[in-house]
Amino acid sequence: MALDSSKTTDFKYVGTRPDRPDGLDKVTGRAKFGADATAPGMLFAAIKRSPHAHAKILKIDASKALAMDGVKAVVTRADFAEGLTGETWNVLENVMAGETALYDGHAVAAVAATSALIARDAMKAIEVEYELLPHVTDVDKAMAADAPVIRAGAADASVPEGLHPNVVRYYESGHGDVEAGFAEADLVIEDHFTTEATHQGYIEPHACLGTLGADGKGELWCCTQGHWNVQKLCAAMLGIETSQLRVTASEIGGGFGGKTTIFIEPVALALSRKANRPVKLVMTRAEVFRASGPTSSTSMDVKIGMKSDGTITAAQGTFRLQGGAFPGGPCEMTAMCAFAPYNLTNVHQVGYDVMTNRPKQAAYRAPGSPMAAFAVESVIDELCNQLGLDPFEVRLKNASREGTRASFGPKWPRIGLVETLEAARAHPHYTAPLKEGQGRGISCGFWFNHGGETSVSLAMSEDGSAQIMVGTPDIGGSRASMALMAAEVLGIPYENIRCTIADTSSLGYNEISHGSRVTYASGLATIKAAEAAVEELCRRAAAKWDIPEEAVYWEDGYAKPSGPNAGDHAPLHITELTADMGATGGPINGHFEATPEGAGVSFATHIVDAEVDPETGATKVVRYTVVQDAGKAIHPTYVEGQFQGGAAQGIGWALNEEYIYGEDGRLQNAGFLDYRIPVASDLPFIDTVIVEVPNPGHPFGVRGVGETSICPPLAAIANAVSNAVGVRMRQLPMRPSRVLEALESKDG
Amino acid sequence: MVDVALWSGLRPLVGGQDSIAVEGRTVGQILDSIRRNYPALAPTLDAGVSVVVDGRVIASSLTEPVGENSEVVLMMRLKGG
Amino acid sequence: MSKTHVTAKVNGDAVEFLCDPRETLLDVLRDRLGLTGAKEGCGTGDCGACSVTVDGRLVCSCLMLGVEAEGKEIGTVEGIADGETLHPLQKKFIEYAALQCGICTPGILIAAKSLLEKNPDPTETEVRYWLAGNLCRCTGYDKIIRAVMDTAAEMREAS
Amino acid sequence: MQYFKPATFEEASALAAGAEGITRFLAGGTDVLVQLRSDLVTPDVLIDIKAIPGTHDITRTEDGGWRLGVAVTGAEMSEHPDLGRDWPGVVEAMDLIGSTQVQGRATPIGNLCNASPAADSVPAMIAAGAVLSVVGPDGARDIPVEEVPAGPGKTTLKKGEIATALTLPPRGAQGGDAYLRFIPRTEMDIAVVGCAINLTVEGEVITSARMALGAVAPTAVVVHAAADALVGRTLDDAALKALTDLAEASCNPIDDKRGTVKFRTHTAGVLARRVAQIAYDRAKGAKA
Repeated sequence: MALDSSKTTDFKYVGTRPDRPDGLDKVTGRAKFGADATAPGMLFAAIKRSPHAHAKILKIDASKALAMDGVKAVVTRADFAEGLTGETWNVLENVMAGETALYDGHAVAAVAATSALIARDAMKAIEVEYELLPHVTDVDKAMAADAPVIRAGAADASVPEGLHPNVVRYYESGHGDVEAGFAEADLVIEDHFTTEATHQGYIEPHACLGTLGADGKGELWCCTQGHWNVQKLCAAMLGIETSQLRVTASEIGGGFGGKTTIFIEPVALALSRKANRPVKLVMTRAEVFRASGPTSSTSMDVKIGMKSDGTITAAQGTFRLQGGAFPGGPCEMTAMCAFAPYNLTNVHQVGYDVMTNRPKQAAYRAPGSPMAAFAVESVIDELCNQLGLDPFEVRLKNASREGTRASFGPKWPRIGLVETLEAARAHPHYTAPLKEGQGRGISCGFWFNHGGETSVSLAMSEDGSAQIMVGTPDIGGSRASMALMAAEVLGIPYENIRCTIADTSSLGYNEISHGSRVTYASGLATIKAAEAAVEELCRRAAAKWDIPEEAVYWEDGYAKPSGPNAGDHAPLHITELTADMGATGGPINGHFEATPEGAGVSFATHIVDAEVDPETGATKVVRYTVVQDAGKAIHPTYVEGQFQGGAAQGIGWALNEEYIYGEDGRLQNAGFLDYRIPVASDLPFIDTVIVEVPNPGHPFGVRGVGETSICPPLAAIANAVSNAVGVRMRQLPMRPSRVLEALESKDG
Repeated sequence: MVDVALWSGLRPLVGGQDSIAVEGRTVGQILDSIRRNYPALAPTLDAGVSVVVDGRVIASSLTEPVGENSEVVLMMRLKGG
Repeated sequence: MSKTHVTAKVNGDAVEFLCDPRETLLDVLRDRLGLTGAKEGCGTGDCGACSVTVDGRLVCSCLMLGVEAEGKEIGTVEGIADGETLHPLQKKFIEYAALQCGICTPGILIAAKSLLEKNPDPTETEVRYWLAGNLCRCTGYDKIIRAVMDTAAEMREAS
Repeated sequence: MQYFKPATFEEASALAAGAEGITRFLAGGTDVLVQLRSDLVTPDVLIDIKAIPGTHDITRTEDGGWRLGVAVTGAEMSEHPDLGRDWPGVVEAMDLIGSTQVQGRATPIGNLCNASPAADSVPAMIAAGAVLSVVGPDGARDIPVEEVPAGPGKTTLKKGEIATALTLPPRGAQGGDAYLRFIPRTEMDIAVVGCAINLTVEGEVITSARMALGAVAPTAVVVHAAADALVGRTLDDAALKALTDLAEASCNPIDDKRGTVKFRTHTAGVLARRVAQIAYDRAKGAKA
């Protein structure tokens, strides 16, 4: 009997807003995050980092550190596996420098001691001799002919000949004939845009507690978005078997992509192996900024042609991303997302991934997409202004729809862009009057979303309650969403289900919580696992009634007989089937393992009002509305939370956040004082509208929602500010001095 | 034979064609055919690609079926935050 | 290096500990007293995740030395519920989904409680400025502000 | 690092005078602990002065001014029922520093002795004519606030000297002060530029004026010429223009991560206008 609970309407539990299962722990301080774990005999570690942007490591002398009371071990690159290749080598090289320190903050050695203070003192006592090398931190300068080469031979086969060795990946796509398209246009605008590197800014610094013995068996506790990935990478770097390392994901204090990779975990394990004691390693905030993974900075050129009726005739974009001292700047994502909202006959996009002497970039919420939207939606806004066209009409006229060809190649399946545009246009925000000094901006945004390897296991208890083990760390309330979906299938109350994030020894492989995949993929797996349990429950009922399995169906927590062979039996409640399950065939479980490939893309449209102080150039966001397609909102409150959080991060990116490097190649603002994320008094309430265009690839229609919300804000705010001051803002962040200069350029 | 559309960065590697015709009933078979018949594309496949089949982005599954008339587009592998 | 003996009260309970003068109150709470509710987000007073009260005054425990706690009454998130009865703010934060990852939540609860004790009827602006030193990266603050405002309203009605 | 908690200023001064290496006094600790944590300054001797009697007191002086103990915090100043009526600019300047949490610990005297060019309370104290009292091996002395900072991170206090209190003069009738700063966010930033003005008026006419700027030079700048520009006049457009020019001309800032020379100079002028208007309105009787 194949059970299929697919539906997109008439839900009992899905779409309600129950309390989250981790709520009580989190409001009482009991929830255990990365730095909250201890172990008997635990040591504390500290990492020695390069103060130089680019330097050959001549000598590391740890003798003074090792001579200190309480110091138990020092590790350098020599304590890690050799012979790694590809991205695993890149990650190790980033975790602990080999021959060369590649950026300010690059780890060169680490020490473990009996207290955090001793570890810090010992770290300072490690002496490193460097030979300084020329450095470059700017993306355009790193591509110039005279730029120092970060690492020769790092470029892959995609890079055309003749480019600087710092250009390590290249992407180009498109269709039609853009030159012919531009020739048809009534107005063509081409502009240059830049954005600065920003950091995910999670409030919890990276933290872990590792134990590894000479027998090659280890335990690791850490805050991560994906502990199977941590397991795989750490095992490789320490030369142990993957399965011998059990990794447990702590509660995670924010990730936003930044905790999809590793920075300190192998170091704690290497120290532990050497000292034969558990080792705790916690980054300071300055280390988080200097040596974890911010997003790329960009340099972009976008050219769009439009007819006077608003039809886009051609679009072309060149996107240069600096990804730090390693390949990986998501230039192809930037290029693919750039024109995704529009149905274009002629489109061409090019991406360059460029290395610089900066920390290895990591994913940040829809990696690469927000910057592209900033450039593209700014040009569209300018075209609308100059042609006197309504920005919604133009976007609707050119919008991607089911069956139109995406800018990156394939035809679109069912998508919800038009629905978000229409809902945004109908929102009272769009027609509310603006005050003097205020401007309004809108923008669309797009993100792909992702499926990925997923395992979920569900176990019934004798009392009819259920436990679900999922392997995707809960970064936005997903335990509640999983429990809601399981409740829907099992027909038991949400409160009767406990969802746990299983460790790597308790469940099969799970890809990282990234790509907005959790509610989609773990949700799908949870539904399938629950369906498997329901099938078994029906089988047990059939056996009790002595009727064929096919004659039993499941409804609202009851097995019920149906069909001609069913006979007349009173429905059996789930508790009646689980109570004696040990005697009727054994424990009742369900599980599901797959790589679901039906992640639906998500589009959003944002509206923002910004107010600019004409004397100082200071910008305040005074009203903000997010409209986004969620496919199906499993827990609408948490969907709203994702919308609001993404918008807030986008506001920071647009206005005040940036990595500031000095001429010496050192990061100048490695703290929350001068890396200015929005504070409570900076923001208005953020209004949300959930649009639901079901994703055919998910049983309940879910689309990932976590990332798309950060795609439109940069452009929407830039458009609002540009409209407020009457000058196009082409550089982010729009710090006050930049806005003031724009105002002066207008007056002068 | 299935037509597989290439992103334009790949076209120089296959003599300027914007798509290539290969055998295969699944994503895996198609990728194998590409690897066999167009070795210049192998490093790209190794670096990671997604295959879009009739608008569905197949990120990693090799067993996804591909029909004779399916629209198949190669795409660089997606990353997420 | 010699350590200093310190006697204090934490959430009403007498505690004593030895600490190095360089250790912060936050280090002491977390590493010596096992109270890990207060979090270290920055160590420099910029994020508020380590907020506690000292003799009723809201402070960052990362900006106070452990030795300075001598004779003081410290209040942490572990002490704001009354047995199994949650503080109204704790209830509202769960109800409003005023937390996502939850790392900033202990500090925000302590700060918000301190606000409502001083000002039972704050405006939205007052709540936002009072909490400006408590960074949250997940929520955009929207649901946090609403939860605090609604708690204030409910506590006013109840009193 | 050695930690001491003396019971008297004399004891504190003797400790400091006899100490080797780096000595720091600990009041609110909001700078000392950040510097310790960031490995900028690790004192060898740390002298906690909060146990000394009277250090938390805010008291009226005999002549009607105010005396603030060395450990008085921003929060205690903001909560005081009368201090802010006399010196709203000083209280607001202090209140702008850091978060609510920081206000619970940070002190204006610490802000002064930390000697950051961008210290918010310092221009306000200068404009108000505040005086710092210190004791040291050579006895007690009073120093006008503007003479305390000697450069970024440096003061004119001698080895063994310790601040004991801050005195604000009597407000007097028809006076008002104000302070504004520019920051990129609404809270939690270091001033890009700060400006304080303290005025007295008779009717509409300004009878005295003191202005100070922060974050535009190595130490807070006293704009002495502000008195020439304003005294004897009403705060009309010409006066505001003169003040703007004066403020801009008084700047000697640097380009750094928080602001450019150009932006700081321009914004000093903008703030001067805005602050003057608030101080003027207050002097004429508007409530703070």
